[in-house]
Amino acid sequence: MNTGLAALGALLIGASGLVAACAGNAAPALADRVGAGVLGAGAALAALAALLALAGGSDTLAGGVLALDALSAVFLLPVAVLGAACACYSLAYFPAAAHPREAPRLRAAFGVATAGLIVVLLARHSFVFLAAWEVMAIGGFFAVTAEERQREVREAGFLYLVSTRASALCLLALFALLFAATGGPALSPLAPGRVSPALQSAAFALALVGFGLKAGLMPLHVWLPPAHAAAPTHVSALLSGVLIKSGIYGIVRVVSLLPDAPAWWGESLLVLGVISAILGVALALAQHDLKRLLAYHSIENIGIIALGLGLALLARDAGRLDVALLALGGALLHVVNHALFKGLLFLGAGAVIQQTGTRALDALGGVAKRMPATALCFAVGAVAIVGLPPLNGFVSEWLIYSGLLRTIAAGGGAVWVLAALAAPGLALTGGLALACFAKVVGVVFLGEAREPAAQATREAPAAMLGPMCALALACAAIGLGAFALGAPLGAAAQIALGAPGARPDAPFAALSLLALALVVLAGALGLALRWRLRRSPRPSGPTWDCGYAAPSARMQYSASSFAATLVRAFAFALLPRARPPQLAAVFPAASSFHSHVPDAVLDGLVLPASQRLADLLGRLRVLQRGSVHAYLLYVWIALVALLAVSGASR
Amino acid sequence: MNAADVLLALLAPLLFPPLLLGAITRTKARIAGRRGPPLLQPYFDLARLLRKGVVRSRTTTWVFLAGPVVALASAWLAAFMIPLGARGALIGFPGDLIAFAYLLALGRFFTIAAALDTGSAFEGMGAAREAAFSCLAEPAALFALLVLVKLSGSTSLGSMLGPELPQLWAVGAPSLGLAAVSLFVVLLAENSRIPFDDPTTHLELTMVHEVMVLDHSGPPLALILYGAAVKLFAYGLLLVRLATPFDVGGTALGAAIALVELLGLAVLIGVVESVMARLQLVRIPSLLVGAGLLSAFGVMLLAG
Amino acid sequence: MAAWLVIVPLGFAALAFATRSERVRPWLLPVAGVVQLGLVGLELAGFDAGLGRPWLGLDPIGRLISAYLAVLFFLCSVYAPAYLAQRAERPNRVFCAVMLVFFAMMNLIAGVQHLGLLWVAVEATTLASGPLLYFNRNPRSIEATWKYLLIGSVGIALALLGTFFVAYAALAGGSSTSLLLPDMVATARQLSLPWLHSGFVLALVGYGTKMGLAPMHTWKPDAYGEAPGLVGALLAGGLTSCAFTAILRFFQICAAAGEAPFARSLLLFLGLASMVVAGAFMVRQGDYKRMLAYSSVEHMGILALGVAIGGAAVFGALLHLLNNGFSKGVLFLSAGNIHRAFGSKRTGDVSGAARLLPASGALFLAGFFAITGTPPFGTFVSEFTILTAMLQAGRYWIAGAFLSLLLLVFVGMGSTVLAVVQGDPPERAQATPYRDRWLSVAPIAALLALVLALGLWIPAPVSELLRAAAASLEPGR
Amino acid sequence: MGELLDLVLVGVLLLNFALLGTSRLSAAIKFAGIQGVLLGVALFVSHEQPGFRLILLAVASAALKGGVIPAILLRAMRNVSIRREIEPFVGFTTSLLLGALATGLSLVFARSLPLMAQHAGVLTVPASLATVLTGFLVLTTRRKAITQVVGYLVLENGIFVFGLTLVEAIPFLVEIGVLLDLFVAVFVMGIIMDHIHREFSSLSTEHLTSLRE
Repeated sequence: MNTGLAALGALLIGASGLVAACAGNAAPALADRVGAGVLGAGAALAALAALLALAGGSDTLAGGVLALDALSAVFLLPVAVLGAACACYSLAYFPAAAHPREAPRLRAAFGVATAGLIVVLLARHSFVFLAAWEVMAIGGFFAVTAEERQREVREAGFLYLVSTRASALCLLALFALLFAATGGPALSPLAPGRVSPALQSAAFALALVGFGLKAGLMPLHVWLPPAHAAAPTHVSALLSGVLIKSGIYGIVRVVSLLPDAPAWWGESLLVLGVISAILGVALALAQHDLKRLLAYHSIENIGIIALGLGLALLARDAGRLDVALLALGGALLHVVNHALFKGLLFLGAGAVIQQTGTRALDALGGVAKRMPATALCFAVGAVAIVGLPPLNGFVSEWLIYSGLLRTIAAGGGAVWVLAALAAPGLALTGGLALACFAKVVGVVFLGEAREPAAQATREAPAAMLGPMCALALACAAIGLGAFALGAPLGAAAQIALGAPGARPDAPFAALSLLALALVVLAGALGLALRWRLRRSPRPSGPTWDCGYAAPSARMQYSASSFAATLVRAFAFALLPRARPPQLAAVFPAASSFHSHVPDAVLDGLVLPASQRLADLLGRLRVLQRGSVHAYLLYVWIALVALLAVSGASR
Repeated sequence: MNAADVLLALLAPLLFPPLLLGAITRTKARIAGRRGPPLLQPYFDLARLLRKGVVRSRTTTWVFLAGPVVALASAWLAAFMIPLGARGALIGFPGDLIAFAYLLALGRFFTIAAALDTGSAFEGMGAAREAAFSCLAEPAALFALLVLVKLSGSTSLGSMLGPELPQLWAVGAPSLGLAAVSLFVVLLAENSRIPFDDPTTHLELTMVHEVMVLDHSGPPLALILYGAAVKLFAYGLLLVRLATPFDVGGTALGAAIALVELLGLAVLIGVVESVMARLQLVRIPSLLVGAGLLSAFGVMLLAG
Repeated sequence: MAAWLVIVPLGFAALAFATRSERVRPWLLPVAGVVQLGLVGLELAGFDAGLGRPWLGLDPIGRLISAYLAVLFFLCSVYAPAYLAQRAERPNRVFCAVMLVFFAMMNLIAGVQHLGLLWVAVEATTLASGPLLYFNRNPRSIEATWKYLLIGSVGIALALLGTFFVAYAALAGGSSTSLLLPDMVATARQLSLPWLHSGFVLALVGYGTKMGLAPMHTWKPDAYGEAPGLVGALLAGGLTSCAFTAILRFFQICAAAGEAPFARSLLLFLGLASMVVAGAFMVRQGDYKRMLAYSSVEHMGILALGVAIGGAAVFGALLHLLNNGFSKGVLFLSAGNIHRAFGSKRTGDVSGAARLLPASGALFLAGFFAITGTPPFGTFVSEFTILTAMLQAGRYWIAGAFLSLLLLVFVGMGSTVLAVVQGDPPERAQATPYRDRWLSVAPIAALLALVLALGLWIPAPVSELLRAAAASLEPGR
Repeated sequence: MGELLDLVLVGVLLLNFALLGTSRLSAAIKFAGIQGVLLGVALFVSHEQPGFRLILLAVASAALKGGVIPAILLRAMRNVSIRREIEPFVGFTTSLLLGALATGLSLVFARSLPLMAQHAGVLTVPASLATVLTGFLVLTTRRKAITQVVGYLVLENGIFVFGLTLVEAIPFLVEIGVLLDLFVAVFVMGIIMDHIHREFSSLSTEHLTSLRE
């Protein structure tokens, strides 16, 4: 019944674009509303199903081809929430009236991709899974390339398409392997010892690459930043918020199918996670483009999630079920949280971009004064993503941390060393994320606009503010309502770990109380200050600039300069490129400073390598020069060669 | 712990911190051969500031005021997590050391935001430095705490620093020693003391923390100074408890001893500030990384 | 029944040749298509006039191929009038008549049971398709036709020698031979192996030339590049499949003689070679019709690979034959429309097809996704089946190569296709007369629907046909 | 009869060399024609008591290969009034050497295959293979389109020679079909050559290299 609900929801969401089209492109506004409405209805159904499933009502549909259990539900819930939020947001952000040609296609692609994602979460049959996966990927492709008039968008789209196909081929191999091993397409847990360990490891490796490509684990992340930068912002929100999580879901699901996991699975996940987390956030810190910055933060958060997953696997092998539950619970909760606050951040960024017309951090500034509500929502998202109390990010990171700490406290073995390195790594990640988002909030929303053109004009419309506020409230709710999380997280984690009845033993109530205390204390202090300052004059006079006569907005600390120290500290990994100003004469001419941090993997490895390969293959073209004599010669060479082979085989 | 202890644990973080600032200033003055301001001068300053009016820049928003408030609130909560003496942490639960670190991080986040809110190049500079240095300080602190976690097998500050701390010293003295040293370095860095930052300098270009609050005045500035003191108190309490692990039984007595030790720490800081020069900014990261490696080494000693 | 499947189109060919009106003539093609569909329906229903036995007759493979050909030809023939109306400047009498002869000969290949006659039929298709290729009557098409005829004929000649060798193998083996497939299969055990091996190699190279397996594929890009999209669809969908059938005939004999492993090793080699060559030449391919030709080479490679792996892969290969044919139909016909509208087949001059020709552009893109094995299209199912069989057979390296080549092909093809479909159309294109019409798009959509249907659900009779045909290629099972 | 057949086949082999050696286009065409006629004779002499259908087939093939097709080619040659020389990629001596090599190889290859008793002593199989290879040589080393047709013709002749070994096996209809196909092929090629000449005013295949990567 729940599964049916979810499937119905998926159906509605997938059809939303079509329905809207039927509503008619003659009345674009109407079509927008109808599309969003249908999608919203489907999302509501899906969300309801997810909640029911989390409450313990897992069931199957169509003879087990589709099924909805707590594990799927944890991933399904944010899909529904964020999907609806983005659909509503698009009413004002990407209306058909403004984009008569693109909007209907985008609407359809958006719905199809979301529906495909939902079916991926429900599928228990390899063909259905792969089909839904590909539908999701292709729908995502069309959503990303909605504005394919721009060359940059086309290139990003192609990169996305190629990497998604690479991942799909890995999954094809993976499921073919399972099919060959089990003799059936059903995705049901293997009996221990049924399949050889080597084969299981091969399957896991394929899953790691295939799903890792989709999730954006370093170094498989190359497609992610360009695609997020190119896509319309609400699509970026969906991509980064939930779509890439399908990769995480896949890894968890596959691991839950394979009974006996050797240690290296968990170790590789943990190490990849730490690398992704640290390098992801370091690269984010170095970005000049608001959306690329957020995209790199997705890589960081995926890394944190992978870290939790790996720890959970290792702990399960070591028989520390409590640690495994903490780590996996944290990872799963972080999946939900990241969907909420990253969605929120992208939507906020979209509002800013729409108002100011630029994504360049070094042009922005002072947005908060014209868009206070947007600024508040974005700030909430920032605090949440940095993992600070009292918001949701803190809870999930806390769970993963305490998993690590318990491992360390227990001591012994390779796990201990990894954990002892991962915990400070996570701390470093947290510090860098703090620096990065302090920078974003400060540079975009506070101070003054650095370019006059980038001056925000007015607050975002209600259709965009509404979803942002909803997401911000959700972040706060999870942060304050942590006490309610134990049961659902346990329900989901025990499926992945195959440990029925277990639930993470964490002082969720204490976390709630702490958050509450913080809110109350800060609130009280704030009110007291308000009261004290009630009679003090309105803001007056310029900022004290230490005696400098004519301060201008251009003199503010820019995003790049804010990050400079840390970027230099991580130069060994980021390989920044800077063009310093040339001061030649006594009275030097006007000069400029330019800095840029390339993506080491994409610009340093993937693109050159593919160029090289293409050139190499190009060499073969001399074989096809148009001479019919040569062609006939090939025929004879083939003949003689095959005859020789067959003669030799005798 | 009984009502009196609770009251003590509640009041100490509220009332005691400014005294530390006073002690430090006094020590430095004495070493410099001056008499220096009275020990209670910080309290007077706070009272004066609270009575003053406020001048705010046109550039600023609500964030400008939120900064001091959140910083102080989070610093208080953090301070409540450290036991006064062997026992008697007001807040304590498994894994609270993470909460401790993240509360202080929250304060930092808002302080930085408030600084950037003014749109001043200098405050931006300070904010950038604050962010960068704390990034490096945090892993160092965590490594130091990991030593305690490994030895005590617990993840709650209250029990890690609790009565059985002496036994831990008996087991892992070298590691704990290294941890204590690196914690001291972190303390100096996080509370912007020499050699990392000179609270009394007048050259904005070299400031870290002070330059971030240039535009604050009146009550908000008071909150900032007070919050900084509370933060120093929290770190100091953690450090003295780690460094002097003995347990005298009774909560109140233990608390009293701890506070005295804190004053001692303040004097020590004063001495350090008087005998050392401020580091070049570019050299600071390496010092923090060094501290981190120190405590990491401490952890590695416990491997296996 | 096989005889009628050949005679009826020939009759229509004569009719088309006799018809005077240029505008009426093209409509004979769909009529013939419908009639053929009816005949095939009767045949599948079990009705059989035993004319032409024992030389003609439909075994499972023949039944499958003739049914497939009827469907493919019908949809192409529905497209034909719209196309020929576009090309009113050209007389289409020869075109229509020869196309029907060509179709008849393909049916003969499907229905023939005699190896000698099989050869005659294949050579006849070569000769009949010559005028079709030459429809455009420009230097480039002359060159393409010349190369096609010469290479094709030489290849076919080798196939004839191969046929003779196999016949001699029977004599040398001490048994008489009639070159009738059933007898050959029945007496295969007595065949003299050296002659059989050499004969199979010759037939493989000969018919492989026709099928377009690398390295005998060289005529393909030229021919497919210059032929009208309609002809391209019939060549890439129909003729290659017929050549594959011819190879399957010889494979049947080899398998019956217990020499399947030998034949498989050769097929495996040629299959991988074809995929490699196709992938290499598709990268940075600036001409989207030549790109389709290389894609055809690739999929011929996949067919060979499927038979080479054996087991479930044979089923997969036969299914892939249908999927590939229909997808190729989609691609060639929509590419033809795009070519008409933009007046060029260089990606440099063509962009924004989705804007200028919403339907054809979308179908071209969809065809790309279909041919690259994207679920839920049928190609995915067939490729999945082949891959699974590879893994079950423990041929992991081959599976790895297979997948990486699929990726390479996807990259190469994708960049070209997207360059054609995305972006803004150039100004010149606005001037050209062609825009999407109902008749020039609906057949393509129908073909696409077929591929999709094969992916979602294979009807019982079809899967029965496939299974029977696969079984006849797997004597062991 | 074996000796007689061998005699004919030796003639066929000699004609191969003549073909490779000659520099005159018309000569090459005529040699191919004569070879065709010899094949008819060979078919006739390869059996003790040739039946009616054998005779018919012999006559038909002799007529086609020795009469019709050379006529077509010569006419085409005259129409396009091309230069009468064969323009080879490799010189005539080299071609001859290659031809000799090919003949030798085919002898070896034929020996490696288990021949039936009645063919063991006879030249049939080697001659056929040698002729096939000669046809291949002409196809790949001669520049003019028309010479390539000649090469194709020789190739077919070689296969036909092999056909001598299994006249019983191959039905009459198929033989006729083969001949018909050959005829149509040459006919169509003739038409195409005509067009080639009209477009490029030359039959050299060098103009036919515009389709390339």
